Amino acid sequence: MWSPVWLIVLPLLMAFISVVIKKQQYLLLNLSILLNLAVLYLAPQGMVIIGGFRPPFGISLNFDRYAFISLLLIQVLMLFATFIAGPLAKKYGTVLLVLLAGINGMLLTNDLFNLFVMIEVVSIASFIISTSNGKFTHTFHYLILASVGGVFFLLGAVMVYAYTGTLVVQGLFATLGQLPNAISLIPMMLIILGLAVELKLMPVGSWAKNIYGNSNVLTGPIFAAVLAPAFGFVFGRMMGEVVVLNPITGYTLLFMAIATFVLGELAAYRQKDLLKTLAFSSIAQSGLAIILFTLNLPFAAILLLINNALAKSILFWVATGVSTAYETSSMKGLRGVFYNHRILGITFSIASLSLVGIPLFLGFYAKVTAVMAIFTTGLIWIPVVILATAIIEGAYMMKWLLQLWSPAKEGHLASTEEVPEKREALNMTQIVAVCLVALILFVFGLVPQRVGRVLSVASQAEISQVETVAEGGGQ
Amino acid sequence: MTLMNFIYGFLAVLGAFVFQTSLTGINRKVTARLQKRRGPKWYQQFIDIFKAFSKSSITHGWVYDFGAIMALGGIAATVIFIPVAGMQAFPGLDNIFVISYVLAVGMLGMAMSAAGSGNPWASIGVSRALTNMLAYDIPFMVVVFTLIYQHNTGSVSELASIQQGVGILGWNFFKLPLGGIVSVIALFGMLGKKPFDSFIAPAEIASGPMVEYGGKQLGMMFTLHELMTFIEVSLILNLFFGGGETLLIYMVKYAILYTFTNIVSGVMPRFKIDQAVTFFYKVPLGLAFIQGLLVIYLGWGY
Amino acid sequence: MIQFAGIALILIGIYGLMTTKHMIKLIIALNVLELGANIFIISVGFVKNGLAPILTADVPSDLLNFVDPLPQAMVLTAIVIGFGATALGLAVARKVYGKYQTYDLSVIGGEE
Amino acid sequence: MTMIFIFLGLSLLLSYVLSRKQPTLGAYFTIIASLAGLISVYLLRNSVGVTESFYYLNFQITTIGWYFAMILLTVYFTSAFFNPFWMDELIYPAAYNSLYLLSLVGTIGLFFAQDLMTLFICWETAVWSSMLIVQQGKSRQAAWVYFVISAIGSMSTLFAVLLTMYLSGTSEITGALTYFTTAPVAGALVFGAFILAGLTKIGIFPFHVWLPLAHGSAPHTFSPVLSGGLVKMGAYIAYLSVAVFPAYQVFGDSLKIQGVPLPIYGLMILGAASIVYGTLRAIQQEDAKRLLAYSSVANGGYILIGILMMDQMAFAGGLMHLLNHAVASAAAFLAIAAVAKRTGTTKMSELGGIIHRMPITYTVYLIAIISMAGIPPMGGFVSKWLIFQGLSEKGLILLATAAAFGSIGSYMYVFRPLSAVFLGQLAPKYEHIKEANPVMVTAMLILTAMSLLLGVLPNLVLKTIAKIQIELGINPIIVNGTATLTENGSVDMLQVFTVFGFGFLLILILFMVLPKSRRVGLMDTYTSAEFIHTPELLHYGHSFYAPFERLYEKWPSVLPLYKRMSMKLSELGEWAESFFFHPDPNRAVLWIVVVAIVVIIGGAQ
Repeated sequence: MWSPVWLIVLPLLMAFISVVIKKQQYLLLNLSILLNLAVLYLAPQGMVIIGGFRPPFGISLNFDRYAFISLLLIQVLMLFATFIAGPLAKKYGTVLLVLLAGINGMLLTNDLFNLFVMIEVVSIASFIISTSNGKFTHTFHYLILASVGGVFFLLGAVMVYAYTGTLVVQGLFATLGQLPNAISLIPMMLIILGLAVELKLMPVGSWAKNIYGNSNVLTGPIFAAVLAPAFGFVFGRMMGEVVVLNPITGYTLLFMAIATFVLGELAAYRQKDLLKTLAFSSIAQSGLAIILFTLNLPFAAILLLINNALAKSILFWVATGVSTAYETSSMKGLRGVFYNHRILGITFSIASLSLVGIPLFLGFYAKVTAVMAIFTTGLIWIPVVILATAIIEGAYMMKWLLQLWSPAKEGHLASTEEVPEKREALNMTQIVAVCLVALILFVFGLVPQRVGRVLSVASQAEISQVETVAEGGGQ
Repeated sequence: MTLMNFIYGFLAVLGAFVFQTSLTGINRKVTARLQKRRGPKWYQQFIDIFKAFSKSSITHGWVYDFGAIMALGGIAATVIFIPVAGMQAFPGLDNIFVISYVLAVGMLGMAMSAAGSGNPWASIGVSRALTNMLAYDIPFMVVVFTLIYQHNTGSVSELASIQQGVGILGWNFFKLPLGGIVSVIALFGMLGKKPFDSFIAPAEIASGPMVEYGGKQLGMMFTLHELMTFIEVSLILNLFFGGGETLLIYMVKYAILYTFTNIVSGVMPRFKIDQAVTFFYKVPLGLAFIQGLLVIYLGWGY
Repeated sequence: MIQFAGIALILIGIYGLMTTKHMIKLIIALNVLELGANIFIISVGFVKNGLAPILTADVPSDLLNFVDPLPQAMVLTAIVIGFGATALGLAVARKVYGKYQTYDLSVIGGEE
Repeated sequence: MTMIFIFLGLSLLLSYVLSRKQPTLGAYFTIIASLAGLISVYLLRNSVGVTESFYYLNFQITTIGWYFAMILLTVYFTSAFFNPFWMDELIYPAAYNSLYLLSLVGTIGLFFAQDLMTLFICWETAVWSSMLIVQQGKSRQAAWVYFVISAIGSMSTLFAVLLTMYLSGTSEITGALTYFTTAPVAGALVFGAFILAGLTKIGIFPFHVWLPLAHGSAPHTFSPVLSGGLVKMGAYIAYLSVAVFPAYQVFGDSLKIQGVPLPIYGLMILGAASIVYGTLRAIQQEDAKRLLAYSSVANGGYILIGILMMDQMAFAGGLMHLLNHAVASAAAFLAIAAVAKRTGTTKMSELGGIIHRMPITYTVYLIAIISMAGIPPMGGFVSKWLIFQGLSEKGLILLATAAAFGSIGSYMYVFRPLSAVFLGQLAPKYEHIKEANPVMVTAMLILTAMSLLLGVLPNLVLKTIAKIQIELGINPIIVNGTATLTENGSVDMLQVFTVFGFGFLLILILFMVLPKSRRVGLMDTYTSAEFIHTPELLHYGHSFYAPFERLYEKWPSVLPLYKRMSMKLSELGEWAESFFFHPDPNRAVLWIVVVAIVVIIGGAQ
């Protein structure tokens, strides 16, 4: 009865129903998320075989701790995102349901081709959601890139099938590892490239700048806090179960991820627009998560993804809310707005401090775990790069915090007269919701080790491939 | 610390004052002869000081008076610290840094008092005096560091007694000639003798810090100048010319050294204050460094 | 042989995607790319003179040269997805045209 | 000890709540909270060695930690007296009060940290909480520069901390750091990364840029804490990295200069550079707070050199200078703050003659600068004297020269506010100002009394320092009664003070005996026959050392270098954005192809 299949079927079903009864879209959306949460708790963990076909003939779902954690995160954030977006989410109710189904499918599936289908479902849903920004050329850009990425992924999957005769994700690396390097190289490259587009990896993730950078209260959190971690988790699964890296693909991926991280932060550093800053920050952070997955350090990567998802969602809610209310997202226009919105300001500060990795917040635990884990690979220069880049990240986040809090003219004490006239950014219930997420983030920061213990189980579930880039590169 | 110490201390201040003021009077004559004048009587300086003490005076507020008292008090205390021919009112307080920093109390008091008068000329004078101090003190300090390193003591009396007993060649001035030259040049700066007298030169800025003084405050400033001269000359004498085995030798050496600076100063032009800084940081500081490196790394001077 | 046709179409599609700035042409290029990919997939399961993988009475049970059905199933799905993306792309292109009266991205420039 | 943290944590919440109701009330509460902290830490003086854990933070009481904590608490406590009077100038008073206490918790925690992770957590807490306070001052940019420079230090500490924990397998400070006696190469790396944090926080050249900005524009009540207190966190890191971290063993094989290994000597040279640079820049300043900030740069140099020496004299001097500078600098900043409260400015050329209205504030400032310049009989003299003695004993002539330069140069810069703010002509607009409020005066007098006490009876502190030196296994400084003995000289400050008092008394008697002077106005001065009737025109407060400043006014400054670096980073970011994030889908597809080709070509080999 309680099968994880419901996680995919339920939203899809609701989506169809919602086409019929348009008025109840929003209700159906929330209902299905809540039901999903119930399913998540009640469904037994393990492999679920669909339709009686044993893999590799049929499709199976892998509902392990890893999937559980990621699904839980996504459902919770989706719930908050739709709730806070309010009217906008009502308008896109059906699409959001499809998106939810796609994401759940993506995270659950144990079949490479099925994964492709789910990725495409998610992509198409997110194209539609991104149109709510009102910038259609950007959506078009995203559409073209994501479709090309999808084709690449499909080709990669098919080549894997051609060489191995199976599409089952679990343990695929063992079979692929026996193939000669020259053969496994191309499908691996195609799969990674296909995912890289969605992961916003440099240089193929150029769509993210404008989609994130023009986001509204719905798209910002959906893209940054739901889609980004979802694809992050998928990538993690791929790295753990499928992808076999050789020095070339490994170092290319590592190099791309590091370049994304460093140059992304630098690009964020120069932005004078709040949403653009957050856009590049998301790009950079996704680079960091990929560095960790590439080095086969899933635990640190999962921590990072969760911290990012929570922090980014808050940042985007506050940023989009404020910038919509004040009709600008520029540094000048938003100077001192938090004087009017103390609570939003505090949540924004907590989120940004956590994002930067300041102690007493979850981000710090994530950063420490990441660096300590990288030390074990022996690549000491990567922590150096990460920490040096963290200075830049801290620099621009703090610059924004200072600008948003203090209305003062440079060289003068702040006075209340310089504060922009108060406008309503988010209503009371929305603020409460944002605070709840901030509270979750804050509490996680207070009990990092407990969070870590839960997550470490999840990271072990993602079958650990022994081979890492570091060892591969040593040859 | 007994009462005797304090009485000796008082006597030291008194003696230093009498000795140095007489010497100043004599040197006024010497300078006059250099300039083909007859010059005043040898006790003219006493007359000047006591006249000033007896005159009526004005004050510009409490800091003006307090500064003057602090200045003269600090300088008087410094005189007590100075070992003269092995004699000290308070044995063990003659560390060179203590002396040079207690001296600073007096200077600070004077500067405070002068600035407290509200006269901008005085402030300009103070600014120049402090700049001048920064100029001459650094080369001198380098030499002092070298001396302390070499003899492993910072006590002025010990440094003086080390030089005694082996004749004139035992003097640090001959053992460390570069350092000796630097200190004598620095002495000119300390005493405000030409070419380093721009901060008090009457022709420059209306007497500098002293511009606003009259009556007893002026008398105190004169006394201060005499005592300060005594401290500075004694310091160089003790450090580089072997101090004095007896009081008489000390006084003779002292008179020669002081008169020497006076004569040289009599034929010198005047540096602008920034020129003085540049000069001190080019020549004496360079020499002092060379001396220091020679002593520390090559062991010269042992 | 048929594989090379697929790869050639893929390359043509990519070439189109890299060179044209016309939105409709971009979508066409994307379709060419997807077509190439589909042909490539079909070629994976293709067996010369193979039989349909359908069990009927007159097919021996130890049949070896049957065509792999999985890639064909995949292509079906892929076509549907491609169709969806194309439709959405065209709709977006139409919206852009409504706003700027042109399909040429180089004329529109960077939309801020 | 845990109780202290819990108490302070609760009181920061309470002060927030109180301040929301009535800001002044919360501000008064900070005084009480910091006093309670001060007393309770003082009571820990005999429980050295006790370890306690609070959640995942571990603390241990050490003599040095106690010493540092006492310094910090003194500064926090006395500065807190000023808080109530600045509440109406801040736009987030509640945040100010609670962050004030939070940064206090962070710093105290740092000094008592037993393991590296606790150390880092406390460090960062203090940094960001104090940054958010600085932000409420006059300049956002200052707060930002402060954060960025601190972040450079923090991140390098984090690297050092994590690498140490990874290599040594323990996080307990002493155990982890002593591991490097056996691994000198990694040790050198860790040492470099670790000390960098100390350098940035003390404000050693070339990381000093944040001090004048942050100290100069922080709220007046927080500048004393920044300069007297938070800067000392860096000194603690410097201490850890040379005394607990076996720096002299790790660099045992390197080239030695007068017995000091070259890397440590290089750091000392940086200290010397900051003495010289800080002095020269302080002389140039027109704003009293910026001037004092640069003086903190210079004094930081002394502290660094002293601590790095790790010997009997200079080390003791360095540790003592910490306290002396904290007390003196806090007092000086508070005096300037008191003046700013009454006059509304800290620009020296706009002030003058304040002594006639605020004599107590003047006295406080005077004693503070006497100590800061290292003139007896104040505390600053003893510590500088010890450093001089130590340096000349080892023959480190270059460092000694810089130290002498800073010392004599300090006469120049400390005299400037004295002359331009307090002395000289009183402008008519300040005719009616009053002496600082009694609460503020109390705080200032506490610090003044401390300066004097430290100068006359340095043995009180030197005993604690000797204990620290014994724990470290170096020759302790010898204190005999009130006399301080070193290998190459001794001084008895009580005697010096007595003789000084004697001299002062003699002259006072002379002064009293002589005829009484007539009081005249300030404008009644010699003006070379000019007729000047406006006091402002007769006040010399601008470009005080013009001829001297002219000698180096063209020298390059460091801040533009950082600005250029920041600009280069922005440009790199802009390049990345325009190159990889072009809004043209063609280009993105091109990049996909390029990556694919690179991989295929690379894999084909």
